[in-house]
Parts: sequence; C-alpha cells; structure tokens
Amino acid sequence: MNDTKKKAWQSEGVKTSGTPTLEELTQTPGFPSEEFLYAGPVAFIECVEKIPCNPCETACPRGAITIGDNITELPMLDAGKCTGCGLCLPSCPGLAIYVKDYTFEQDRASIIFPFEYLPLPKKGDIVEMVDRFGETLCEGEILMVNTSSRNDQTSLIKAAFDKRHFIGVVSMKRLVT
Amino acid sequence: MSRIAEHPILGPLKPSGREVSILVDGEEVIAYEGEMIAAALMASGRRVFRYTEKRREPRGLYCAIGRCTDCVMIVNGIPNVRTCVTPVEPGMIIETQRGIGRWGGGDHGIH
Amino acid sequence: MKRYCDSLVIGGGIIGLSCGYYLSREGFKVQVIDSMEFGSGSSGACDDMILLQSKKPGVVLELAMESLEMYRFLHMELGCDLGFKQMGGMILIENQEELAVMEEFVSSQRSCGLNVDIVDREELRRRQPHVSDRFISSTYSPDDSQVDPFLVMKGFINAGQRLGMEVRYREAAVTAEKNGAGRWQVLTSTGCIVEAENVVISAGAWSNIVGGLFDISIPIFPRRGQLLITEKIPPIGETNLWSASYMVTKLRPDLAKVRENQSEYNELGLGFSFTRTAHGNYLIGSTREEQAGFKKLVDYRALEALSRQVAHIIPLMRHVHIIRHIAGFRPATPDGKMILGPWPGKEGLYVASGHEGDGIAMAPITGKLLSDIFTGRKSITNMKELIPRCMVV
Amino acid sequence: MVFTDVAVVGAGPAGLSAAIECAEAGANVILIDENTKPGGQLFKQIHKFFGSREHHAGVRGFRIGEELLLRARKLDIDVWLNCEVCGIYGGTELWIVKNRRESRRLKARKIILATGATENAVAFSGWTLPGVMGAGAAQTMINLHRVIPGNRVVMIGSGNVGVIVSYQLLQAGADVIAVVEAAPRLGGYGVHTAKLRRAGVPFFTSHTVLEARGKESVESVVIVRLDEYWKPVAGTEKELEADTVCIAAGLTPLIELAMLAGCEICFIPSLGGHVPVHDRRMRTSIESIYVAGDIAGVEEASTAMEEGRLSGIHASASLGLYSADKEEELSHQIWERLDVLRSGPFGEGRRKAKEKIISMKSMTQ
Amino acid sequence: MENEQNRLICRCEEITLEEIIQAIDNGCTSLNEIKRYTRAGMGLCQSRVCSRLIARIIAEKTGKPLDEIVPVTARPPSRPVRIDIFSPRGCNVKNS
Repeated sequence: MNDTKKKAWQSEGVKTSGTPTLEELTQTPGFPSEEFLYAGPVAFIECVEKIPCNPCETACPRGAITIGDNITELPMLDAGKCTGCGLCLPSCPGLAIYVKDYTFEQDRASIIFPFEYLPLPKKGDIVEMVDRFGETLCEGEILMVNTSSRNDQTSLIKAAFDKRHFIGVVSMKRLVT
Repeated sequence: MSRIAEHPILGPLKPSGREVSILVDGEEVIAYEGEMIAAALMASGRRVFRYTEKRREPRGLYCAIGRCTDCVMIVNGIPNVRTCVTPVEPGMIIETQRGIGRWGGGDHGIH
Repeated sequence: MKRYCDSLVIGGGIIGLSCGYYLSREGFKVQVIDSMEFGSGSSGACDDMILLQSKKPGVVLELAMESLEMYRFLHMELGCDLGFKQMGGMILIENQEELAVMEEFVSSQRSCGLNVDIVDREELRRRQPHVSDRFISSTYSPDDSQVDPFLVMKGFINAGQRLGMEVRYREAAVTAEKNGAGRWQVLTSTGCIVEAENVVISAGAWSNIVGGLFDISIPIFPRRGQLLITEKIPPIGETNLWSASYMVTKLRPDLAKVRENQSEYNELGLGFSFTRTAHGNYLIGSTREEQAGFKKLVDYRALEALSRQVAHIIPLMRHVHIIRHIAGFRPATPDGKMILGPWPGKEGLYVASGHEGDGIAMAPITGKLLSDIFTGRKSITNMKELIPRCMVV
Repeated sequence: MVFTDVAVVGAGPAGLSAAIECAEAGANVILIDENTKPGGQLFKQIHKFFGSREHHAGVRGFRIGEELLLRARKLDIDVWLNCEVCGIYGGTELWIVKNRRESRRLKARKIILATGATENAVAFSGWTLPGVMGAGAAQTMINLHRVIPGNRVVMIGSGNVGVIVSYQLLQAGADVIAVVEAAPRLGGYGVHTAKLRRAGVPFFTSHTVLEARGKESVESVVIVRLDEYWKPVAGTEKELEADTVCIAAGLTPLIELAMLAGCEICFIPSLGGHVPVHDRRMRTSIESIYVAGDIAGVEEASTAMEEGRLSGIHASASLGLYSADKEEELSHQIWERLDVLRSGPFGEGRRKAKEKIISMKSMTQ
Repeated sequence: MENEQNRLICRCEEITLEEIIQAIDNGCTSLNEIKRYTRAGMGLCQSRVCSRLIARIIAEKTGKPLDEIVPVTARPPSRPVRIDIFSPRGCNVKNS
C-alpha cells in the first residue's frame, strides 16, 4: 500500500488533463475495491494528492476512513465499514467524495454528489449526468436535493441514472439560468 | 457584467448601502452608496474608465485593490482618482479620464 | 586588465558626462567611470531647472546665461530630445519688505543683461491665476528654462559614445598613483588599471571622497535636498515658481521674517520651488539641509512642511496627489561657487564639481569650459573665481 | 502622534491573528488596514480550507474571517480601517493616511507587517485592454463587490489561484472557456482542477495567450501552443471568443514597507521572490519589525494565520509580556502546526525555503 | 514581430518592450537604471505592476540571475496621497 500511496500523488491524469484517470483512482486507497464496488452504497474518495488535510477522517461515524497522524497521507477507505451515508461528502474541502449505489434499482444506479452552483435542480428534474471530463454520459433523475445548513452551502444532490454508466458518472452538468 | 443577485455560497445580494444616483459622463447610473465606484460602473456595463495619454488607448479595471492605478477617473472634478477603492457617494460626478485629465466642476476651472 | 585613455572622468552624473562629451568632441580619448548606476546620484534626484533668476550678478550668473544659450541648441548637437522647455519663472513676493529687496536684486541682474522684471499684482494673477491672493507682486523672467536631466545624460552618453567615449557604471576608482611616465594609474573596483594622461574628478557631492585617492581635500560637502513629485497634471499657471522669502533670507538675513515653527524651517532650510517637468509631473521643493553621510533618507517633517507650503501658496494644489518623496545631495562648497580647473600641485588632475543646486543648469558650460582649459583656448569668462582653491571648510 | 505597543499593518489572516495574539498577551495593539473591512483576502475565499481541525479545515475562508473578527472585537482591538500606511520612519513610526483625507502618525514599540502579496503580471499583446485583469481582481469583483467582470473568461495560469478563481467565476455565473497553462503540467491541486474539469472547463497545457483582441475591450483571445523551449509554435494559434482574461501568474510578497524601513531582503523564488529576512520569531533585521503571512513568503491562508500568531507571541514576549519559558512553549505549539502545513510533497519545498531564510537571519546576527 | 516589440510593459508611462530592451542594450542592468533611463515605473503606480516583468526581461537579456536584480528603491508614499491630507482639518472634499 505504501508504494501505491507514494505513486498516487503524482497523478499524471491530474497534471495533464485536470482529473485523475480511472486507472489511477483504482490504485488509490480511497477508491472502493472491486469486491465492494457493486455491492451497495459506497463512498468514492477521489483524493490522489498528498495535501495536508483530514476532515473526512473525523466526519465518518463508522471509522471507515483513515488518514492517521501524518495528515498528508491519502485517505484510506475501508469499504466494508462504509454504509454510503454520505456524511463525509460535505466535509471534503476539495469536493472529491461522492457516494454511488449500483444496487439502487434494476436498471438504474444512484449517486450522491456535492454541488455548489446555482440554479439548483429540483426533485424530479431530468439533468445531464457527466463524467470526470465534463462529458455528458446519460440523463439522470434528481431524487433529492439536500441544502442542509450543516453542510454550509454545499448542496448534496442524489440522482438516479443508467447503470451502464455506473463507473463514469461523477456529477451533473451545471444548469444555466 | 451584471450584479450577482443570488450566489450559491454567499446567498442573496446584500447591498452596501441605499440606492443612490451618480452621474457618469452625463448619464445617470444607479449605484449603492459605499460600494466602490468601479464596481458600480462594471455593474452598469461600463468597462472603459479612461484613455491613456500617449497612445489614447482604453483602460479599465486591472488590479481592483488600488495598486495599479489603471482605473483612475475624474471624480467630482479631480483626475486620477482610483475608482476601485473609492466608495460611491450620492450625486458623485464621474467622467472618463483622457490622458492626464482636466480639472473641472466646482471652483477650480482648469481646462 | 589594463585600459588606456587620454582623460579619465570619475563621476558619471550630468557634469561628468558633459565633461566627457566635450573632451571627446575635442578628440580626446575619454573614459567615464562611476561607482554607482546611471542617474543614481544627484543628477537623478533634483529638479530640472536652468534657473537664472536666483543668481547674484557675477561669474555664476554669467555662466548660467551662457549655459542656457548652449542648451537651446544642444538637442541638435546631441541629436535627441532633451525635454528643453522655456516656461519662464516667477519669484513670488508677499510684502513690501520683500518687494524692496527683490527690486534691488532684479535691477542688479538686469544690469548684467538678464531678462527679468518685477510685475504687478494683475500680471501675476494673469500669469498665475492659482497663486494665493496674499502675494502682492512677483518677478518674471521669460528665460528661465528646464530640461529633463535623464534625457540630457542619455544624450551626452550616446553622442559621446559616437565619438569614442566609453562610459562604465558600477566601476569605482580604488587607488590612484602616478607611474614613471608621469601618467595616472587608477585601479578600479573591477580590477582594471586605467592609465590616463589626465583625471577629472566630477563626482558631485562625493568628490571629496574621490579626492582622497589623490591625496587632496576638495572642499565639497553634501547638502541634502528633499522634494516631492506629483502625479502628472495640467499646467498650473504659465511659469515655474519660487518664493521670495527664501531669497530674501539669503540676501538680507536681517529681514528674515519670523514665523511659526521658525526653527524647523531653519533646520530644514525650507524654500519654495514649484516646477513642471517635461512629462507633466510637478516637482515641489525643497529643503536644504546640512547632513553628515550619504543616506538618502526622507522624513515626515519635510514631507509635511513641503506639502503645507505648496497648499498655502497654490491652494489648488490641495487636490493633487504626491506620488514620491525623494532626497538628493547637492554638492555644496563653502563659498557657493563651483570648482573648475586644474588642481594646483597635481599635474594632470582636474576638478569639475561643487555646483550645489545648479548642476543641471551648468552642465553644458562646465564641460565646455573644461575642454577649453584642456585645449588651452582662452576662456571667455573670468574663471579665476572657480579655480580650485583650498578653503577652510 | 498616537502611541501604542504594537502596530499591525494589514488585517488579513496573518495580521488579524497577530493582533489577537498581542491583545491576548495584554499588549496595546492597533490593527491597520487600507480596506473598508478587515479580513483581507479571507473574505474573497469562499471555498473550504484544507488542513486539520486546528487549521479550520473544511471551513470556508470568509467564515474564518468572521470568526477572527469576532475574536478581535471581543478583545477590543483598535482597528483602523480605510487607513493606508504610506511611510515608515526609523523602524517605529508609521505615516498613515486615513480615508484618503487625513494624515496620521503612529509610533509603536513593535511593528508587525502583514501586508500580504500582490499579483504578478503577464505582458502579452493587448494586456492593457479593459477586460484583462488579475485573477484576484476578478475574485474581488465577484465575491466582494458581487459584480461579474465578464461572461466568457480565459484564465491564464493553472496554479491554485487560477483554478480556485475559475471555479468561483463559474459559481458567480460566468463561463470559463479555457484555463491556459504555459507549463506542460497543471499547477493547482488535483481536487480543484477536477472540479473544473467535470464542469467542462478545458485546460490547455503548454499554451499561452498570444494576444487579447478588441477595440474598446476584449472581444477575443488568441492562444498558441508552446514547444519544449516555451516558444510559440507557429500555426497553432486558436482564436477564442471571450470578453475577459484573468491573469493568475503567481504572487509576489508586498515588501515595500519593509524596504522603506530598511529591512534586509533575500530572494526565494519558491516563496514568491524577495522577502524580508526573518528569524524563527518572525523578526526582521530591524529589531522592532516583524513580518507574518505572505509578505514573509507566499503560502496559504492557514500558514499565514499561524505565522501571524507566531509574530504576535514573539512581539509580545519582546515587550516583556511573556516569560522566556512561556514564549518558547507557545512558539513550539505553533511551529508544530506549521510543520504539518509545510509537510507532504506540496509543503516540503516551502518548509526548506523557510529554513533557508531563517538560517540567513542567524548568520547575520 | 513588430507587434511584439510594440507591446507595453509599463502600463502607466506606456513604455514598450522595445524601449526596455534598448535600455538594456545601452548598459542598464538594474530596475532603478531602467526606470531612470526609460521612465518605466515612474508613473502613477510607481512600478508596482511592471517591475517584476522588467526584472525578468533583464534576466533574460543579460543572463543576470533574478536574485541579483534588486527591487526598485522604495520611497514614500506607498500610495498616491493628496496634498490636502496635511492641512489641519484634512481633505476638504467637495461633492460636485
């Protein structure tokens, strides 16, 4: 694991295209391992650089996220402990965590992601779901918009989308006024 | 160039003061008392604040914190006023500055 | 490394460069060195005036008039703009006592051929509508002129270089001695030895330090002047301005008016000068302070005094922004006259320095006179007063 | 002339923290800022900060600012706003212009300079056109003045300032049509670049802005690819329709007042350029003058706050308000936190640079 | 390329890249010298925007390392100030 961690903060994807590649992400300790990926709601922590930061660690009530005393270490996700509650989402200053559930419905997966743009979507809206590169992959249906003041203006959006894009989808396209 | 009425993080716009009227190159502009002149002008769609002395080129806001002095205009008859750090007062007369500007208004009639 | 030249000029301010240029024009192979940078001494921290009116009749006034004539055509000779302008000058008079002193002074200047007059309140208003009502009259000379010192220095450098003059900044003279052939050998801070027939010391306020290398004591000391630089503004009135009170203090100390904060004024040597640069900034001066050392510090007291003074004299200036407060060192001599000529008892050593506040005005004539001395031409003016003299400082 | 124990210049994260420490130590402190509100850049920082809990991690910058202001108010700190420090004389005397209308003088036994940093420029053709501005200027407009400076923005520079301001422009309702980075690799933190990327903002690495075009203000922007020697490759020009160009080319410490005071300076590229030489106590070569925050080397707000506290503690101790033991103890705690902020691949370089400055100071003593 | 040389470096005094390069070719190697030689940095902002640009140009043209290019001499006031501020009652600003 230590080796991976060392390599991981030098994400080529981030440095060249702005976003880590899926391949890089699967090698980071915050990305759920294969066994938990499709097994139910689970957090995806797309934190690939060793920056001194650890709020996600304390945000998890189940101790599923570990960083340790050296706060520049990458967060390690114990996906077995993760219930996909989403409490870690608004704690991440980098908006780098989302929760996805492959088992949501027969044909549709769900995602909860942080969103800080206006206008906000409303429940029932059909929006465009995007991948890390901002490319639209499919439509999504807004299931929930959580604007709890606890999250300090970071809204949490839950959407359902076509399961075939489970791995690709990370967020939704910004709405225009 | 418009005011951000609603902001996802900062919430609804809370004006710095009451609405007042200022005169910009003879046109009435509604601004908020206490906001920076440059902000009021940008909000009204104005980007050119002055024309330079040598090349007569347009200039506008550049640093927005009073350091670069590129946004200077003639304010109440006095040239070279840094509009990005000078608050709006009711009835202010603001003119596009050409070159080093000229003094006008009030009792100092240098032209 | 060793370099050879006919004349080594130590000091690359406006005087040294003028000397270098005029010597080059006579065919001498000239090198100019300066321990500091371009414009970092007094020539870069002064006003820009060729002011004739302030001078008492005598050699200095005569030379200043001649220098002005040279400036009128110098841009053609040097082939570049020098920012020369003839705005004229007025010395503002506040009361009858001052008027009496200035009338006498002006008439003595007129007898020397200076084009200067006393004008009445109306004419003062007409030429200077923004000057405070307190002033009852003024002198007026259309001849007072100005140049941009930086442009003049650049002009001398470029024209001199075309004649083979070499200019090196950041090169200081370290030691000096005569070699067997009777030529000066000057070791410099870059490790070079410059061998020269003649050496000219034109290091302004720093001349006595350079003199030390030649075992001579030049009676020149630094007199600090602080001035304010304003933003560029439209012209304020027709001419540049001075106030008579300072002139009167110098000419008739017994009449000096006692004012509030007199001791402060005395310590600062506060006088009033108000001149528009070629670029539209105003230079507001100035202090005239005795000071040990060469730290170019400015202080709040002078800033405040200079600001209040100008607001008092030209109320409109209240609205103007100051963008810089600077200090410079005038190379002063005990008798107020520059030192120009061969140093007695030191063959091949010349001094051209000590112009106090007139370096800019006197630059062309100084270089020209020096070249006349070098070539043995008879000089047109009476130079006796300027010849290096050992004075008790 | 007003007299005080400590004058703190700049009420940003460093200055506020410094003033709070001084007041807590029992010093009379006057906090001076040229703006109408204290808080400095904190009130433009609407994103959540990194770090751990003691560094306010997960809290938005402007909320940290509000918290610091509240503490300052509770401690009754005298805050002079709309006050530009225009001169500094003799190491202890400040010349201040209040409201641009009134000259004031202040004499302090200790001065803490927390003047921050200024944005670097990039001089391409047309960079003087209205519509070209510093990224910080755009940030000031959107987050403080609540005015959008333009609708289609090209951002120059992909460092943290460039990517954070790009994100905030999107939040304000503008479009960022390109982030242009001269280096072959992006500079900012991956979490920031990823936010932009998934919002559809394209990054152009090894590119630069060749020209901003327009008559009265920016109408289009020409970008061009750079070769391995950073020279434009002819034929790769692209003209983008845009009305605004933001320049995020790094920050330079604002050392002007330190220079006016005669503080020794040194050149540390990784901290933004020339900085006043200072020791572990944040004291400069002039005994009465301390520095904190970006003036002492450009880092992040979290670091600036810690340095502010450090300078405040040591300035207070030098006035006899802390025993040597207490001073050491407080200082030690802060250094521990600073070491954390300066750890990891991003912090390491800054930590070494800081050590270098500090070693210079000990050499000159 | 003509465009390139004509590019402004000093925004206040409108001094071009070409003028700066000329000054360097004529032996200027410091920011203060370039300022005096070209007026770049003598304007209203007092070189607060252009001095780093000029430092980089000097470094490129002369090979002089950036750490040897010292900042321009600092002088008060650090912001333009109105002369009126020294009058005992402060500035008397008129509205219209």
